[in-house]
Amino acid sequence: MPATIASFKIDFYQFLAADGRLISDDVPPLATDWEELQSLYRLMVTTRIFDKKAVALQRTGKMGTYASSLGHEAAHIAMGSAMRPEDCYAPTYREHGAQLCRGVTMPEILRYWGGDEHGCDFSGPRHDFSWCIPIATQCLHAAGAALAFKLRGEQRVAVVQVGDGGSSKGDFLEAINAASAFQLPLVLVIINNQWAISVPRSKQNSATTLAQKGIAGGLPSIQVDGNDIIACRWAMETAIEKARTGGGATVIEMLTYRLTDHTTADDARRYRDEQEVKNAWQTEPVKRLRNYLQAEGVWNDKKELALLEQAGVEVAQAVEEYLSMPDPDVAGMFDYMFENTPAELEAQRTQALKECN
Amino acid sequence: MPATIASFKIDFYQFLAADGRLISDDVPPLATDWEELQSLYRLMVTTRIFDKKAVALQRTGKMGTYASSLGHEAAHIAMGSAMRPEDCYAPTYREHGAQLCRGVTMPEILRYWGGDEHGCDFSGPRHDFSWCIPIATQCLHAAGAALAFKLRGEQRVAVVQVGDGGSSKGDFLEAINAASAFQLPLVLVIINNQWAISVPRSKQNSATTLAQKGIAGGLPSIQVDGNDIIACRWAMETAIEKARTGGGATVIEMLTYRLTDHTTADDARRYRDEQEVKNAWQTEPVKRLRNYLQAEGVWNDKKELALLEQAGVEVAQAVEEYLSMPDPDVAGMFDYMFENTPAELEAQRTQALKECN
Amino acid sequence: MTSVAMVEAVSLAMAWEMASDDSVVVMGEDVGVNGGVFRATSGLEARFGDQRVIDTPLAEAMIAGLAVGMSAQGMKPVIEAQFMGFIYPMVEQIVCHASRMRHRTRGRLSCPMVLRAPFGGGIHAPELHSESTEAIFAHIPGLRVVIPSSPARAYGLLLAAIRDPDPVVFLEPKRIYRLNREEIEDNGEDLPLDVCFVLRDGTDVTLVSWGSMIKETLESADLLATRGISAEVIDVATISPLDMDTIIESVEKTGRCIIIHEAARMCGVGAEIAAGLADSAIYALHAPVKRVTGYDVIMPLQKMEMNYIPGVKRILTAVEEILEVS
Amino acid sequence: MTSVAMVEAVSLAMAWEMASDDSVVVMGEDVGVNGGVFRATSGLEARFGDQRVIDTPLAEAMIAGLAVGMSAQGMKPVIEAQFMGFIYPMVEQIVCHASRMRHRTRGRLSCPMVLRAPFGGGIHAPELHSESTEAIFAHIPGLRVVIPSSPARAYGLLLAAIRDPDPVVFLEPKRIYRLNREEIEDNGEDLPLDVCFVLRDGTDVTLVSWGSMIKETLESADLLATRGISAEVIDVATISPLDMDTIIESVEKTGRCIIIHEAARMCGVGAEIAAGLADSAIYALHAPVKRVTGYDVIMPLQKMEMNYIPGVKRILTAVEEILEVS
Ligand SMILES: Cc1ncc(C[n+]2csc(CCOP(=O)(O)OP(=O)(O)O)c2C)c(N)n1
Ligand SMILES: Cc1ncc(C[n+]2csc(CCOP(=O)(O)OP(=O)(O)O)c2C)c(N)n1
Ligand SMILES: [Mg+2]
Ligand SMILES: [Mg+2]
Repeated sequence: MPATIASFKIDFYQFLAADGRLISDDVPPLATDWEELQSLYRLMVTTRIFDKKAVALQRTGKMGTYASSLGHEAAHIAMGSAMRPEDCYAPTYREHGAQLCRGVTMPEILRYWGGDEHGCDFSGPRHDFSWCIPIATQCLHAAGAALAFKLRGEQRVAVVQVGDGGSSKGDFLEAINAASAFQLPLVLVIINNQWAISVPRSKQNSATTLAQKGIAGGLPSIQVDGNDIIACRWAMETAIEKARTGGGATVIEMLTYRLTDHTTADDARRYRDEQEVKNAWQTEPVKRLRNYLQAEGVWNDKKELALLEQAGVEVAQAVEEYLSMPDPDVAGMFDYMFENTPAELEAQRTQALKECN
Repeated sequence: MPATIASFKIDFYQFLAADGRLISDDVPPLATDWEELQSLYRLMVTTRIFDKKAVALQRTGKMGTYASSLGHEAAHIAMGSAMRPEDCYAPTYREHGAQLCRGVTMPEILRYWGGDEHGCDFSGPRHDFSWCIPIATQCLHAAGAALAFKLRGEQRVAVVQVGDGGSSKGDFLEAINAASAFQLPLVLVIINNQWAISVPRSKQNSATTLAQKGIAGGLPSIQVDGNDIIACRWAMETAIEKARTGGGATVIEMLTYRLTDHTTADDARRYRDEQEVKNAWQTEPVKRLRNYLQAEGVWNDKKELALLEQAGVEVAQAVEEYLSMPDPDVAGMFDYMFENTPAELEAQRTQALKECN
Repeated sequence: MTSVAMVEAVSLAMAWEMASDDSVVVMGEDVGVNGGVFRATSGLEARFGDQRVIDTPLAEAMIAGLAVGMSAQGMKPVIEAQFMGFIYPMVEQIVCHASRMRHRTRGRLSCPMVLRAPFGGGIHAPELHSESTEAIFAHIPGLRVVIPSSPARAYGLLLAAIRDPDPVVFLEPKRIYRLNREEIEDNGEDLPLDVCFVLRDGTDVTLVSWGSMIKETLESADLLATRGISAEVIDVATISPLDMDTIIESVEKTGRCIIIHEAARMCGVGAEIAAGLADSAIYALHAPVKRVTGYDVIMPLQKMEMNYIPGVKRILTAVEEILEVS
Repeated sequence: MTSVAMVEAVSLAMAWEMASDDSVVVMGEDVGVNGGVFRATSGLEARFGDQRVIDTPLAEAMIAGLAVGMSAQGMKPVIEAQFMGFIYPMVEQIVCHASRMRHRTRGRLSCPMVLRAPFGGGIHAPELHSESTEAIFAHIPGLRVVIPSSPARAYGLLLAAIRDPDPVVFLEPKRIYRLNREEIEDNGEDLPLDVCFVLRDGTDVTLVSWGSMIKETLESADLLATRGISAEVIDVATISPLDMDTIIESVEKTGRCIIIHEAARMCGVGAEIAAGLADSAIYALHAPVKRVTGYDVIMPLQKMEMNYIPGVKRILTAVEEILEVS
């Protein structure tokens, strides 16, 4: 007769149904904070317009490979908007909306993906990490930031996300373990958009949820509807507050869907069903929030038109600014390698300036 | 109102109390299989005698650094004895008892730890992995072996263990994930002996159990008293049978205690309390089984004396054989690098034979 | 004869060997239905099924560790790192196990596996998608490191790599994946894993290179020819073991050598070649051995990458320099 | 002045810098109460507490990743890989992040961290406890690689490494951790991170080495002196950036050079030095540049390791060879 010595569960949180109606009356205050919700909606729409333009820039040869955030707006905006400036964010390559919330500018984002490191020297919080390309490695940077905050006694929180694919990589699991070992002020978000390039969620593992990976470290772990901004934001706020007040880390799995190709270098038709994508459009986050706000009388077509126009102008200006930015110069290859450039590298720099002119 | 979408629990299994009495009547058949239990007891005692001798050989300069298995006999013998020869075992550096069960000989073990790779060319199943030094990496080898068995349709199982320390490393967690993704015929054992050199279990993370790491992959995961050979063996048999018949992988945490230094290069008095060690001797596995067998009238002092003598002779002969083994030769540095030695390496070999004579 | 680009030659080699050896399996991220992000495994899943062409979870250490385990148990996994920039989580398994399994067990177990990775710059990819760190693997005893520079060599060398009883790191210069097509016979014939290819005979200077830089090296040789300078061009191809004999023989003839590679210079493979000459061809050398390489900096993002990758101009400057001084 | 062994000098340097800079923390497996498996962090936890000297879970990638995160946020972590053989899980974080944080962010963030690891053979340790793979890190742009060979140099170089605003890989040759004691002044004075040390002046041949091999190199120089051969001995110490100028200057004087290191030869750091000479000192060289190194094999277990590590005999043979031919 065994003794049960530990039990766990994964709860799923959703407030807004796919059609934009509230599922029950038991909702967080945000559900009726119309100012805040409108502001989040504006960010989501602006992000989507920016995203579309970025893809177009790539298609017309004006930018490099770009990972669209289409469909992830609720998750990303919830993350970006729930943090304080002094908190620390470790993004990957897709969370443009979250970065816009943080104060990174559109031209900076375009500049980076246009192939110029200067985009990383951004106006978002100067301590935020920049885009992380090697999957899941950012989880440990966030954990390290959280450990630094804890050791210094600062009331700051680190936030990081990883994809469904990335959740398979050891780094993510080591970050969970570190959070558990050091009781870190950290929020680990799994953005489960069902695909890791061509590999479906089901191939990452056969577990019911990805959230349950947090149980490995004994961390509170939940799943939320990642297309429901109210659920995402509520989960983020709760976890961040908990982390800030010494309660340790939380794992949040946000269920969403990648509505387009993995990046502009990908062609998703090769490996996934058009019907699946069509179905996913039925539950996407932007329309859902709009439906809710319109049903509540808070939003209307006029506001929508104004927003689209305003965002359009903003994006257009950003593109213009981006396109008029100077190209990086050869010296930049050398000048940021070390604070004190070694003599041999200095010599290579001189040679390069000669060779590359 | 959240919906609970997944629940998990960790059960703890123990049949033999520390004093050697059965905790309840609900026991597996092994609990009354006197032949088998005596055979396991003999293996445990022999392992302990061998182990003591190995430490002595190191202390007298006749062998290199050696990791004692003192206190782990139930866990190790349960693992080693539950497998079939055609199964595949991936040991680390401490499971001498398990390897003896598998047919690796004492002189081979001594030869390896004496600093001669020839010890790895052992008589245990020729497909078994040899000692693995980089912590947790062996977990993926076992997973790979299990995947090979599955792809070839063979009814074979891979067994691997990791320590409480090693369970923090990404490889272990990736092995759990791989087992989950590929439904592997694999048994992952965590031998939690409370210490990773000087680092106590509590510093690895703050979770209640290490077994719950298996939940990350949705694997059935249990904890057993690792000093109770009946519980360990039952858990191993059940998991191996399940794996063999297509049921996938299991995680088993065996709770035991490292009764001596980490290795002969370590001095545990520097970092842990003598009292803790003393207490641990109260629950150690060999005496526990002996008490049980004696209480049941199956074992007695005469048998014990005979066993001690027989094991002593066996170990003494093994030591003699080990000490008379030829030293490795210089050519061996080169001859096992590639099946087809490249010309340049052949040249280095020639040079070395000249230089090292 | 079929006319193929290098990336297709890579697929053909895998397909051939999978058809003739049941123990060969292809594993990696997106290698299945998607056929790999560069299409290098295109069609393999359709032909051999998802038990032979396996999409793995996203975890490179896991992929490498599984391959070590599988190869030690009699299979021949051909694993892919999607880009060389993501090969680093594999390093522990490759360095601590794949390269030493045979040695450790005195031949009882071995790891006949291939680790393929597209590498190098020039395709306008994001960060960490363009590096060349072959030197890391070349320094590890027990590994073979192979880099093809044409469709035919990719085909023959990859076949040899899969057949080789020891682990091979097979690096594919993605800048020339589709650069030009070559007629090859898809007949399963492999190439040796320990000899350089002399691509062009010459008498005045030896140009040693490999991978994508063979393109600029051959172009340089053409331009030098128009100036009456006869350059011998060697494609190292098998970085490790390194066939120094062929290089030394050439330098004994020409008396001059330029080594060209895309990787950073410091402790790059070019250093090994120059060191080999400093040891074994010192009296034949009429001029300094120059290396034309990437700078010792982080591979820059796309706007700057072609300033990092050595071009024909840099090669010619180096040749002029050593012709002048001597 | 205190008389210390190298491993004690390492502790002293850490203690000094921890006392003068609050942002310095020491992290690793067993670095706390146990003081490290070699006692290199002995006493630090007692003095600075467990918030400054942190025993981590057993996960090297985690340790490196935490250090990247912490250092980017203003701390100065000094992390330990317990043995260099266990450094490989750190490679991804070091190569993909630590070395490039400054470059990537155009100086907005940086990683002033130190990665310490005991390395090399000769202490009868188990498998993977005795390797020397400094070349891997030397090849990575953006890293400094430092290897001390005496207590005083360990003290001064480690202080400099911790103070340096960029990541430093600091490798400690454990064979000489306690070889001999040296009087040092524990005054916080650091040494430059970019110059070689000329340990002995000579005119006939330049012996270049670093780390534990300095021992055999100096012994060889002594023996050569008894035969009337004057050897200059250079301790490279700062492997990257490499101070070729000092080496070239020496070789311009002696005309002959032998490079001695414990690591495997193929693509070892010795190759870079020989290549530098083949480029910049070719006309000064009267003889081939020889490398006396570990063989290109897996570092053998203890019974064979002293046959792998180059000894005085191999060094002398090489010197004789190049004195004869020239
Ligand atoms: C370590 C590493 N391996 C492989 C890649 C190549 N790669 C880029 S994105 C990606 C899929 C990521 O999927 P997921 O984690 O689900 O995130 P998503 O792209 O869906 O947001 C892969 C394999 C990488 N960037 N880093
Ligand atoms: C990757 C790696 N890191 C560090 C070490 C050094 N080391 C050897 S044993 C050990 C502790 C292991 O503890 P645990 O996993 O609990 O196993 P135990 O020794 O207690 O059986 C350490 C840190 C190693 N062998 N491999
Ligand atoms: Mg995804
Ligand atoms: Mg332990």
